[in-house]
Amino acid sequence: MYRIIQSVLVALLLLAAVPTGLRAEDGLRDLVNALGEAKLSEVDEHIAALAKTGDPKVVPVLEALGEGNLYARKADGQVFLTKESGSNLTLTDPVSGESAGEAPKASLSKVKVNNSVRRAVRTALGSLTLLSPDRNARLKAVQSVLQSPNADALGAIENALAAEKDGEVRAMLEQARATTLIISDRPTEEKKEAVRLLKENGGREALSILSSALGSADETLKPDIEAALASIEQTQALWAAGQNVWYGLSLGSVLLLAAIGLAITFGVMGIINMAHGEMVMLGAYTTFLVQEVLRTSFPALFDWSLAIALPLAFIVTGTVGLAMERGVIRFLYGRPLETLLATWGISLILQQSVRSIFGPTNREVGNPSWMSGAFELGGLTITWNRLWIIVFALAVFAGLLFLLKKTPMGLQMRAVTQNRRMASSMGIRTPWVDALTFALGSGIAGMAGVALSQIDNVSPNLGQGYIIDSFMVVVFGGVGNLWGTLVGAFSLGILNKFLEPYAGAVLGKILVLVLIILFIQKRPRGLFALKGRAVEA
Amino acid sequence: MTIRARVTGAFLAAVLSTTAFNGAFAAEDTIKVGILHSLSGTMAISETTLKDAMLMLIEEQNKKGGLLGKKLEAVVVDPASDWPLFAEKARELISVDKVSAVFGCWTSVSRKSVLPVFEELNSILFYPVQYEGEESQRNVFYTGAAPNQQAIPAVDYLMENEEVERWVLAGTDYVYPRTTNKILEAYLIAKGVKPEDIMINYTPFGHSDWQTIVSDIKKFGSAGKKTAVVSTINGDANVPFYKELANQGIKAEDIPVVAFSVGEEELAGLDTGPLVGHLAAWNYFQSVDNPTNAEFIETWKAYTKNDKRVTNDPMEAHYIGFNMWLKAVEKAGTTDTDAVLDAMIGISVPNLSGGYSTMMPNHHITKPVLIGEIQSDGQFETVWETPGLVVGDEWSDYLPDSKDLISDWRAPMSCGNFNVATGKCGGKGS
Amino acid sequence: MTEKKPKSLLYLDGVSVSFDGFKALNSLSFIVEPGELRAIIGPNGAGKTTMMDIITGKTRPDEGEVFFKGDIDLTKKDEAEIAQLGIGRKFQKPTVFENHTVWDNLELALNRSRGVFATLFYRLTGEDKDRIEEILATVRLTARRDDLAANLSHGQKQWLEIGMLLAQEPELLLVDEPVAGMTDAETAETAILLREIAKTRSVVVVEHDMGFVRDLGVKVTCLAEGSVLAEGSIDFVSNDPKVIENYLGR
Amino acid sequence: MITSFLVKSLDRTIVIAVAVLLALAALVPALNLLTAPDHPLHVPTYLVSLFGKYLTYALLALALDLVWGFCGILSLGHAAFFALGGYAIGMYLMRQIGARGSYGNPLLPDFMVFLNWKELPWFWYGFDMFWFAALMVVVVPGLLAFVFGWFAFRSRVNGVYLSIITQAMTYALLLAFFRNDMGFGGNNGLTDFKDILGFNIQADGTRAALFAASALALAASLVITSGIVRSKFGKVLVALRDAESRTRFLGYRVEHMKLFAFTVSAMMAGIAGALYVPQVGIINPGEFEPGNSIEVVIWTAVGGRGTLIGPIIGAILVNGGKSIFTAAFPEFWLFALGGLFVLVTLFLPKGVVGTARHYLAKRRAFRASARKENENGKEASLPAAESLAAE
Repeated sequence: MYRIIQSVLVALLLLAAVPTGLRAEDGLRDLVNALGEAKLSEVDEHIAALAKTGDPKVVPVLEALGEGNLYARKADGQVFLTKESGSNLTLTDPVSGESAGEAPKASLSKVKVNNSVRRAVRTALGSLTLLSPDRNARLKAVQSVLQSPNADALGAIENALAAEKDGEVRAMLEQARATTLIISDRPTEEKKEAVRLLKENGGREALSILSSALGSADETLKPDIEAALASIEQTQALWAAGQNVWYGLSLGSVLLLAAIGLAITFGVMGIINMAHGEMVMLGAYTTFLVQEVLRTSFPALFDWSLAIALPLAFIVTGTVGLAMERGVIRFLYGRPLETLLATWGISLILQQSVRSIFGPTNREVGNPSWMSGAFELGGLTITWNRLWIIVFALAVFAGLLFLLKKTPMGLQMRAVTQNRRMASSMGIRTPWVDALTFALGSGIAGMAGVALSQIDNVSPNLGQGYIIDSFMVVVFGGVGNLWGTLVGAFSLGILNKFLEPYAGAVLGKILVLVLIILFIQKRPRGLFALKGRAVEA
Repeated sequence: MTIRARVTGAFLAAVLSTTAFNGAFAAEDTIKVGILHSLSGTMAISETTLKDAMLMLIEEQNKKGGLLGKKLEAVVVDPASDWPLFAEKARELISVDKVSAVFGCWTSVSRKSVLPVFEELNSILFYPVQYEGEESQRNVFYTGAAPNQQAIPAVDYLMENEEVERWVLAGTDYVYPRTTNKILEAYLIAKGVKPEDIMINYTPFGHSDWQTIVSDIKKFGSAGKKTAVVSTINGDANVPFYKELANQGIKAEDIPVVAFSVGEEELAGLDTGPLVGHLAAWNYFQSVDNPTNAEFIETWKAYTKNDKRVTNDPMEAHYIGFNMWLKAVEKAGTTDTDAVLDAMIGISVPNLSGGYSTMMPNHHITKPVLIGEIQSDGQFETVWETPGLVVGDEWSDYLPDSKDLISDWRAPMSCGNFNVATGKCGGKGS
Repeated sequence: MTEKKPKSLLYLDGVSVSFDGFKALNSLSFIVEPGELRAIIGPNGAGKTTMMDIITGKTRPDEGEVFFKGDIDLTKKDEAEIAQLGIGRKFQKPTVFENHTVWDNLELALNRSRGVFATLFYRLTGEDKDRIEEILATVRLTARRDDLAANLSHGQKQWLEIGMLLAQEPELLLVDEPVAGMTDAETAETAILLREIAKTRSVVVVEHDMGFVRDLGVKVTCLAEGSVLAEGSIDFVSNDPKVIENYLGR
Repeated sequence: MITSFLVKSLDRTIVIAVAVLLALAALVPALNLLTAPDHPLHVPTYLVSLFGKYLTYALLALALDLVWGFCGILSLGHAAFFALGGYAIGMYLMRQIGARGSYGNPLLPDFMVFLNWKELPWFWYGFDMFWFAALMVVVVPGLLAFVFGWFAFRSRVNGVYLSIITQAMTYALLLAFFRNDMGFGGNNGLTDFKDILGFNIQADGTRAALFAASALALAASLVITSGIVRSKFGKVLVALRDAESRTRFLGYRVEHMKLFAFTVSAMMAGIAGALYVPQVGIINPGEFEPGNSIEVVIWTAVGGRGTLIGPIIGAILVNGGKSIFTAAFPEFWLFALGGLFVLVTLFLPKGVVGTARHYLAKRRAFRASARKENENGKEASLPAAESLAAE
């Protein structure tokens, strides 16, 4: 999306550039070429000089600079906009905008950028595109002005404000004006007004700008700023509690995903499945493979990679689970502790297989665009990937619940786990049901792996990190009870996140473990234990 | 009973026969080199590459005719990320396989675990990873960076070029981050940074839920002063950390993160698009442009038959260490430990960043320090470089108890922890 | 309740307990006199086993009083304490220690000090030996004394369990369906055995087998839906219309 | 009383095992120290410390067998007791370094000096005395097991719930010991030991002595465990393992029985850890790793749970295999190890020793029944029962 806007914008600007005189062009070319010779520390000044020309042709040059696509020809010091094409670079003349052919990489040298250059580019671009005819470009411009406020830009902002019609952009411009005004040399009265505006809008950026202004503010302004700071901090503190709940929910959803497959294989079937984590890992590697294929063959489908990976992961890990059940576990029913040993052995084999096939290092699994970034909800920062993972975890849970409670397959599964002999004598093919149940649990673990690949390492060790937590969740919630797993996961998640700010990440985790141990003393069969006369033999 | 006795007997026989089996090899005329890197367990992720790098170096050397007219032979074992097993395997390499030198270890704890073994059996270890310093041992050569070859230049860079005034020191809770952060804290305070402008945070190994900490960093960074994060977060936890940074929208232009444990290998598991501009400090980057490095990268890609394999700093450290050892053995004319230990000091070999590295009397080497910014292709671009070479400083000048210590393994001092204030050698005779 | 507490061996009054909303016992009152042999009948789910659970401390009642020997409050004690007080219990399903020999099963059950160190340094005395031999003879298992309990037949396991209860020397014996799965001959012999046992102690038998109950010829209590439906001789109870409707008639 | 306890503990198997251990304790050090390195019977120091390590593992597995094999408590946290014993002796060894550390600080261990600790934490006091450290080796794991068990057994936490909370316990300890603020050296743990009771810890003589001590400790523990499981108390343990509520209704305080066994087992694990640390030269939080505890379970299972001798053999077999495979097939040894676990559970559910015994008992039963037929069907008790009941 952004790319499209950008190219439209460039085209528009190039059209607008046609009538400008040739002499200006020469000056511009010199300025651009100067970038190629400048040292890193001098680039900032050149950018400022370029921005001062106000020439719209500067925009693509600066953008290319910021993205590291500006190269100087070694032979004559000419600077070009470039685009990768194989081992060559396609050159575009920065002033005329015309193609300048291709050149091998070795004949060009990159115009170096670092963070401060990128910052300067952002500031310059911000004030240059404030008057752009494209609404989204203006919005982006205001945002970058807000991110790196600069007193020099105040004039440009006020000009833009005068011309702006769009409500949202206007509101942001107002805030940008207030932000820049505070650090400018305008009279105190105007500043007071700006402080008031910032106080109303609140937010982290306001906090940042106000506290930096506090040092240089004069005596009459100081109390205003301090009051504003106090009020913003207060609301921030309130939001922080909400943020904690969100983090807790998010951690809980990760725990739920990791544990839900185990709730089937361990909770329902009673198999102490130490290879559960490896099923999660296999799911994550499936995602990696899917993305790898898409990246090389169908790059356009990349955003669909997770949707494609989900059923595949289910099938892959379900099949592995099926093979495990038929090959090993079915001989061990009624000996739960021995399943622990066998599955531990299997987990070692699976880990080492993955290590041999894919190598021991992390594999890159990208976030599709709809899972990248964050949005603000009031004072909450909500990242898309976490949000989708919560949604996904709940969907998996609901689906599983439906499968178990409402379908004939689920009925058979429950029948077999409750009374194998009775079920068998009623004509249910118990071995088949066992195998399918185990495959289902494994398949769900694989789907969890697809989601977890979005936030964690994809490495052979992935599963190890989740296995203990998963067992804790299932046991804490109550073995054999899906709702217990749900409540267990979310309460452990939230508890952990509320302890973390006070006790730190490590102590917080220790405390949670100790609380689980104590809780089991109170309720030896977990949160949602099945009560009843359950006569012991 | 009889069966039991038979089983035990068979087992003893098995152990002895492997011993004999290994012994048989020693009869052939090769020089053995031990490779002690985890190939399984949590550290396999980092160490396996180093094993491959060593095998490649040894193969290349054999193509050039070996050493002292003999072929080199690599002995690979798997200490499985299990620290006591490191000690056992080190002992096995030295006393059973009779290797002439060992290249190995990654974590500090694995090094600490094998130290007594190398000391007792008098052999040589090359340790290729950046570490916390505070150690200098007669039988160990430290080819990775000491804190002053990585952390301090990085902080200097941020202070001067990015005008950072507020610092988050985030690390995994173990000795390397702890020590490095102690040193940095002392250094920053000496440079006039106020204690309230330093936030220190530790997380457990493999920490994967970074939401709270990243938002704390954001909060800490909104106090109106330029803020930077100095990360000593350990390998595994980095991927979720950077993913969270990217998603919460912390850009390098606003709050740059400089890392000491993130190299090309770690970035290979990440989409670096949103991370452009975050920094790392190393003594080598794959992107360094010079003929030696180009040749090295080419050989590596050919050896691994993988065009996408990356190189990294610890590999370079092994490259330097291995070449130094070759030169020292040639100079000494023997692989005898004492002779090689003497010959090592002062040996100078080309490094991959376009200069020469020299083994100093403190068993640390000279290195350039490079600061690189992450690029969207998973590589680093050098944005700053120390003007000259930096000598590894094993005993930090910024820790009160270690500032008086020096180390010099040349005769007559031959001491790893000489106290200049008391004029005594600390742990000598142990 | 006009009866005075001190007289009775076991005294339950107004005992109620419910599981997840289901009332297993509903204000149950019940008295056993010293030396009495009592049979309890009732349909499935009448609360027979739950009543035993409450007497032996396995389940705590929601409300009500349970006293042993007049003034010992059983609701405050756990299984082991209650067993040491002299209440023995036989389960519905024969429960013996299958990995121990018949002899060891009885040795474990013997009424001796049961502390950690007492058992650790326990030595089999002549007296204990005689006692075990005696019980073995009583339950007709002398020939199989060195066999693993796992290898006994179903009926033999039932008897071994009764033997273990004898070794325990309880004052009150609770027996849950002792003849389930037994042959007729075994059933008759079991009735004789129980009557013999009841000479020296109180016994409460829960049983479905009406023939067996008739053989015992003792006072019968019929439970239904968690409370007492009728009490008296077998003929009296089996002619009670409520009992017929609830239990026998079906 | 005690003598009868001990006499009862010695059956043929145990006598042989103890004799083997005693012989090893004398012979291995002798062959290591008194023969020349090129002598055909020379035992290299490398093997002495390797086997010394195996013996401590065997002791740990034996400790687990007491609670798992005989009492049915599957502890997934036994490595924690082992590690605590190790830390106790490690702290003593640290204090023995004294002023010989890098910084020459007479009181503080090196890792505290460079992290700017100013004084010794209170819990380090006393560890400069060997008797105190030796006491702590059993007291700390014993106390932890006692407190943990007291709560858990009283609340009747059973089966897999108990297993999981023991795992939570060792995991919590792992995280706690990783914290540098705890004052146990964080991830690096305690290393760089110099001497023990005044003897250089790296000297061949010390290593041989530690080997002998490990063999003796194992022999003694074997006698004690055997005594426990053969006493009436042991019979109660098996009884409660198989039918817990039956045992309760017989009047036994099941929680006290379990608590005693669990605590004794933890103390034995602590002793194993204390012998392990000086032989490997390091103790660090990695020993608390939940995976380690699972491995102990596997050694026990491979050897045969509930057989006393089995866990010892299992520990030596699996670890010996690990030592050989990690050197012989560094890339593929995990396949071998994983495969071994699967195969053992599938085909040797009673473990090596259990299966062998089962087979022997069957053969004897067959012979006996053949004899019985020869003697024209006189009543004879099943010999199989005797040998099985002996466990």
